[in-house]
Amino acid sequence: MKSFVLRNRTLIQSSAGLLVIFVAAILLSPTDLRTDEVLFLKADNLTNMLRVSAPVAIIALGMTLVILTGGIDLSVGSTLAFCSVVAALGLSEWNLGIFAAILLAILAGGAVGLLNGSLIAWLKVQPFVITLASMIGVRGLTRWLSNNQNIQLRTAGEVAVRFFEFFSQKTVMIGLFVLLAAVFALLLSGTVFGRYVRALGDNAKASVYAGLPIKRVQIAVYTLTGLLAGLAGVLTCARTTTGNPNDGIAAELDVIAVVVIGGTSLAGGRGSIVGTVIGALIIAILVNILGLRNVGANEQLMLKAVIIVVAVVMQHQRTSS
Amino acid sequence: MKSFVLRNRTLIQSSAGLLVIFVAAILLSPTDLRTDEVLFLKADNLTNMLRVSAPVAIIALGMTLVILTGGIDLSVGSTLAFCSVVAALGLSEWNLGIFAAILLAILAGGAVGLLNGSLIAWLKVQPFVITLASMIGVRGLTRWLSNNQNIQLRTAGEVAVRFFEFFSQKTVMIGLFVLLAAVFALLLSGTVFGRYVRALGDNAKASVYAGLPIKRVQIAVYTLTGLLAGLAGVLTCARTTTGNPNDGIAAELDVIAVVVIGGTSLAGGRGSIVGTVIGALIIAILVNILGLRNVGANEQLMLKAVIIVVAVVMQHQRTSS
Amino acid sequence: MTDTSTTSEKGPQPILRARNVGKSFGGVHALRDVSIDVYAGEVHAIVGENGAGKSTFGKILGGAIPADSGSFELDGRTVTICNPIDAQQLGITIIFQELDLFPNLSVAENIAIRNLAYSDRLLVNRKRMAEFCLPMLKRVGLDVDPGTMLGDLHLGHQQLVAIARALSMNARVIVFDESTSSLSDEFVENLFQVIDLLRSEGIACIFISHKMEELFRISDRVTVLRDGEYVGSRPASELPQDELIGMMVGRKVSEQTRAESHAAGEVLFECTGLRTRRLHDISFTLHRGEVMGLAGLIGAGRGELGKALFGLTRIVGGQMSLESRPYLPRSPRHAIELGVGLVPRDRKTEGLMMQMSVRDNTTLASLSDLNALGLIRQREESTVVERVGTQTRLRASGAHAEVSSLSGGNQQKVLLGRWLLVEPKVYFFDDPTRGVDIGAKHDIYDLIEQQAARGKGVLFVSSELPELLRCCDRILVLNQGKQVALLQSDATSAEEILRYATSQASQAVAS
Amino acid sequence: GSQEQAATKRLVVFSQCNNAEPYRASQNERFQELFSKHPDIKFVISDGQADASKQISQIENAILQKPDVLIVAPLERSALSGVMGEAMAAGIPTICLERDIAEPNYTTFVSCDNVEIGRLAGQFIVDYLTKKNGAAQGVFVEISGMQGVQAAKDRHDGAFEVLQQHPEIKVAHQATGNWFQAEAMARMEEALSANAEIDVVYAHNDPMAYGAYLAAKEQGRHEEIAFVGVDGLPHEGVKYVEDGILAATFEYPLCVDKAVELTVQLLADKEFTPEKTYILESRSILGKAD
Ligand SMILES: Nc1ncnc2c1ncn2[C@@H]1O[C@H](COP(=O)(O)OP(=O)(O)OP(=O)(O)O)[C@@H](O)[C@H]1O
Ligand SMILES: Nc1ncnc2c1ncn2[C@@H]1O[C@H](COP(=O)(O)OP(=O)(O)OP(=O)(O)O)[C@@H](O)[C@H]1O
Ligand SMILES: [Mg+2]
Ligand SMILES: [Mg+2]
Repeated sequence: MKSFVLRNRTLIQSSAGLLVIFVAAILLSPTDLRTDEVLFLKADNLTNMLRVSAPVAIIALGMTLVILTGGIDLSVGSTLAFCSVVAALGLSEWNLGIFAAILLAILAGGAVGLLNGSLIAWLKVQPFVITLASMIGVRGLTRWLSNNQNIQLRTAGEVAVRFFEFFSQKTVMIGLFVLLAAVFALLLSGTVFGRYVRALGDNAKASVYAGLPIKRVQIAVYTLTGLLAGLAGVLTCARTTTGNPNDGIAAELDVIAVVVIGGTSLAGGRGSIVGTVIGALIIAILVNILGLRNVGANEQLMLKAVIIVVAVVMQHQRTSS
Repeated sequence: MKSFVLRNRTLIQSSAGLLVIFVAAILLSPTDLRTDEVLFLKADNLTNMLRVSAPVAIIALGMTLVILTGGIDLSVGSTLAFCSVVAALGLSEWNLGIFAAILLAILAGGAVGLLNGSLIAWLKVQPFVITLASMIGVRGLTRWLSNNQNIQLRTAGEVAVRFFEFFSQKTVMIGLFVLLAAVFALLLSGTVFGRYVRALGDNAKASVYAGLPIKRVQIAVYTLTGLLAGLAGVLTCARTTTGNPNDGIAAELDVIAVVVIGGTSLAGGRGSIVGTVIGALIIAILVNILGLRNVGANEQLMLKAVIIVVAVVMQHQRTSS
Repeated sequence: MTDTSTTSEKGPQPILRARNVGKSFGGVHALRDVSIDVYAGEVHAIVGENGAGKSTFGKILGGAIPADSGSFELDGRTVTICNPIDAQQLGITIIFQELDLFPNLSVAENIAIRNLAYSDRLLVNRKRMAEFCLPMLKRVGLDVDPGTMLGDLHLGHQQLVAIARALSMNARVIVFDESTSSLSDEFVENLFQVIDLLRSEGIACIFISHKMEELFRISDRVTVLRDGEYVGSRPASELPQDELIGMMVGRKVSEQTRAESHAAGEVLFECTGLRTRRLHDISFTLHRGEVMGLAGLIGAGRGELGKALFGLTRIVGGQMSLESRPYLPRSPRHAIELGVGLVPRDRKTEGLMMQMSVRDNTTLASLSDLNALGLIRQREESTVVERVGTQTRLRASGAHAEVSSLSGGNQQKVLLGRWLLVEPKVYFFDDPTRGVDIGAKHDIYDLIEQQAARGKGVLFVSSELPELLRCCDRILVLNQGKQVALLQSDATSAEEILRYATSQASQAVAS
Repeated sequence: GSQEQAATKRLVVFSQCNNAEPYRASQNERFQELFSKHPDIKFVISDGQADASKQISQIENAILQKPDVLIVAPLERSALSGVMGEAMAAGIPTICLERDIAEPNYTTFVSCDNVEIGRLAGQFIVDYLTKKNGAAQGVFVEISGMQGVQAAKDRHDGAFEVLQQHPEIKVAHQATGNWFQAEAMARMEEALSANAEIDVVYAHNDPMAYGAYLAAKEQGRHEEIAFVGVDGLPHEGVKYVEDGILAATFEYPLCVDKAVELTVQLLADKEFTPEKTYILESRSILGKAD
């Protein structure tokens, strides 16, 4: 028992952090003037909150693996936009069926990830640089592809309507995230691949000496992240009924913040999917309560900065003590 | 001689890369239809090019030190905007003199850097996280301070006019960069402080055992970078005669790209100021020639991505061979 | 901070007294109530099994970690050591088991860096820095340009730089934590001359090592630790080796002689005219069950040979074959698939994932055996890890313990365990007993013999010649990348090997 | 007393798509100024931070609070249609501000039209060139807003609809300033290097037009070039025109006054049905020369 506590200290304290912020949100929440209900706790509000954070949270699952290998992926925001535009074009201009359009969009994300991973693995260039370049390049590609326009689905026919009506449902968006979180948690903790991911981030050179398939692991984590960014793009497209080439600008930073607040070290080797889920919830609650209290946008930014630091400091004192 | 070549291999090959891109720019440059002059080589164009890239290049000098210590500073874009707005407000609303306004603005940048450095040194939180938070928070602060408006200097009286006329001169902007590059090169290669910077990035643990003043070094590099971002903000303000709270969005990535293309390793410990100057020139020429040829904005982004990768791969094969 | 205490009645005053020092990590007591006196001008050896607490004691002295309890007196005054700077200002310096140097700085900068810290100068004067370093380099017998990047030096040479740096600190107490473990004999001898010099200058040297001959050669007094407790201190001259080992281990370890040979007639591995950038014309055959030693000075190319066999360096010429099939590894992964395993020398950088558990590290290279549709068969994994742990006599708080919390020797055992599970046909052990205690050394010898008995071929690199003579059937001597001798180990001697290893004869051919 | 007042206070929520732009900030300011004259109205602004999903979710949150009137400045045509439909279905009178949405899910739409503004600018440029060069001919430079933003595309399309009818007008340089003055200056410098003669610069907002002016002024070429901007905020574009920096700018109306007027009417009279659309004309702000 004691060793369980010790081993899972990071997680237990992360959960404690989540609990604190949850309680704080309840206390700070405005109440419905008429019914006296706590607005934050209303089912509608909670599910709205989860749905709006789903795309970033989904990408964060893959980013956790990337960061665990000691890498980083700055291209996810651009990839999200790219896949959102591909999905929208597929439905509205290329006349693909729902399934084909989604598949194409997600595969497009996977292709960006595959390219990132391959360049990182084969050229041995720092992931920051490769994914910075693809962040820039994919944004250009996306704008070029969309002809600098928002691709509208609302007026694009029945197939498109069925697509966005289905995928923008709360159960679908939240359900997909829950499902993927479970899959990735298993992937990381129960599989050979997961072990390799951690090993690579812990000691890259020793991984070579241990004969691990390093290139394949690297390619896999970036490709997975690309696929997830693609899915996030599809969901965003459905949710907004639009393929917007400027979607997801700076989303990579939100994603990384979620992962880091969840206790994963940017140095690689240390972290967990559960932590990332907790990180996503912390950020989601934070944004939601600031919105409910109608804090000004600029003040929100300042508060967000403070809370990120506080959350990570709490994380840190844990690991160092 | 041979050892000189070996020791300075990175630089020699960086310079070769610069030469290649310089020659390519000449070949690709449009010519003046009447005089047959190569537009790229016209003195006006070259100095324009240098001036445009001065703010990013100036910040890159500090960022080089930060990255050499194994850190990173994501807040420089926000700090640039912050200081630009402070300078503009100082001149147009707080009725400060030129000197006081500039000083205040640069010190404001230094204060952001000091805060970054202190938090990193004392809380021992990863620089990525602290500076991500301050990137967000300072942007909020800047917008709040400016009330989301562009602060105009044009109509702010004679003092303001003298300010921007002086500081937007090519000689001043380029001269400041050259001067600072020399100072920082000396700082890095000739001073005890410079040794500490390298040592810290090379082996942080050993730096502790060697009794190096690690906290002070960390605080110093971030403060210096903040001061430079402040100066860049002042120059941007003078150049545009406006304090724009949305200036410098994503500038941190440009700055980091310059440093990395200049051969400095994001892992810390390896790199040089001369490299950064070369990196800044490579990017400047690239942007300039794409502009002169009037390549479409989206195509520019795609090309930029490719060239960043190519430049860094050339860098890399060097260091690994 | 200072507090004069009464002078003791008789004998010379100890320069440093540690009183009742205690330290625990979580539940593990690394040190309990340890009191040691160290005198000026003595070489004081601290010995004990892996995990006995030697490094912990050294780190506390050097200020790298704080003690939980106990006190220190320097020249009879009570002092506190809270951090490395305290220690240095008191004149205590430690040369760490894990090097704490700066690979991207020059040799001169590495040596002078602490002095830079104390200088109030702003600018660095390269010339003065070189002048400052050269005498120190000379004292440790290292002949390199002070402007060389440290990372370009061999590990053994880096060790000497660390010592040179300690010397430059004008230390009065220097702790050598297994400084000789990465040095070949000539450098060890060199170091001992340096230590002799220090001793004559009245400097106290605390010398931590697992190598018995060295201990008796250099130390004046020996203190034994066992399981974090003080066992006793004795003058080295009055302590027979058997008794010392008994004190360390708490049991008798029979110093076995030459192991039985298992070499069979069948050729397992063959190497003809192998050339790489640094190896020239290496040819040998390794038979099933044969243990072949690789001897040579630092930089002779033994490690390079391992890299060549393991797909880590480009092969320029020659052929290799394994079980009569051509063998040309593209990468370690490929080498393992073909049946060659390499236990790297530097466990910290090349071997272990320090933040991962004993379990994860042990099975890392053989996960394919535990793989069920991508998932790891957890129960089987636990069994396997337990079995290997017993086999290597690993001492750890459990399979979930983080490897970074193990003592150096036990880390080495985890690494060995990993490779025992891989079961290659040919093993390349690069200095597997480095930093391993005397009991564990014999365990490793036994493990190697067991592998040979099972028909494996073993290549065994060591810088300790007695070890090679004890374990190997034949010994291949390398000198500056060339093969200079292939000796039958029962028909040769340490002197002969050394003669080949140091001969300059081959130099003419080299260049 | 005060509690009763609080209970009877009417709630008006304004969902702004992005606060961090001068135009939007001016809208917010004007709203607050006008509503402050109505102490019985609690007026709340929420910020979509230029992210359609965020704006949707903020409107969803607003619906939970059942405001008496909802005003939306939608970020995207298609994205906000659905959620505004939900607001309507919840019985909340909804005013769509300034940008059209894909379906008429609003009580009333106070509109202004970027394509039309582009046309006005295009026509101004044609007239200017005709006057200057005797015919519709000359060298034209465009500095556009951020690629992929609808406003940039509309302002481009409108202008080119007109310009393309005059093939003698040579489009010499098209660059992107991303709405930023500093970037516009850099791009203008390149345009100046590459083109010895320029007659007109059309920028998609006033700061970029001003940036282009500064770049030209430094090379002493600002006299020969006419600078045309868009937005016409009082302390920005309007001033630039007054000071002779810009030849013209075209007001992008804030739409706020009309929206407040309609809100007050809706609150006062449950029976009031506003018209479906109010189109606010863009004002051309022209320099003295014209
Ligand atoms: N950071 C740590 N966390 C937890 N336990 C530790 C830590 N450092 C050392 N220990 C434990 O303290 C004990 C003493 O370790 P120490 O490194 O001092 O042994 P040692 O005598 O130097 O052994 P070796 O000969 O193998 O180097 C060991 O049981 C080790 O597992
Ligand atoms: N003669 C040399 N030329 C170039 N590099 C060398 C030389 N000797 C040692 N090194 C460096 O030291 C590192 C240590 O390598 P390694 O252990 O493989 O050396 P080695 O020659 O095999 O010595 P040993 O026989 O002691 O194992 C090498 O990778 C290389 O960087
Ligand atoms: Mg030890
Ligand atoms: Mg070797």
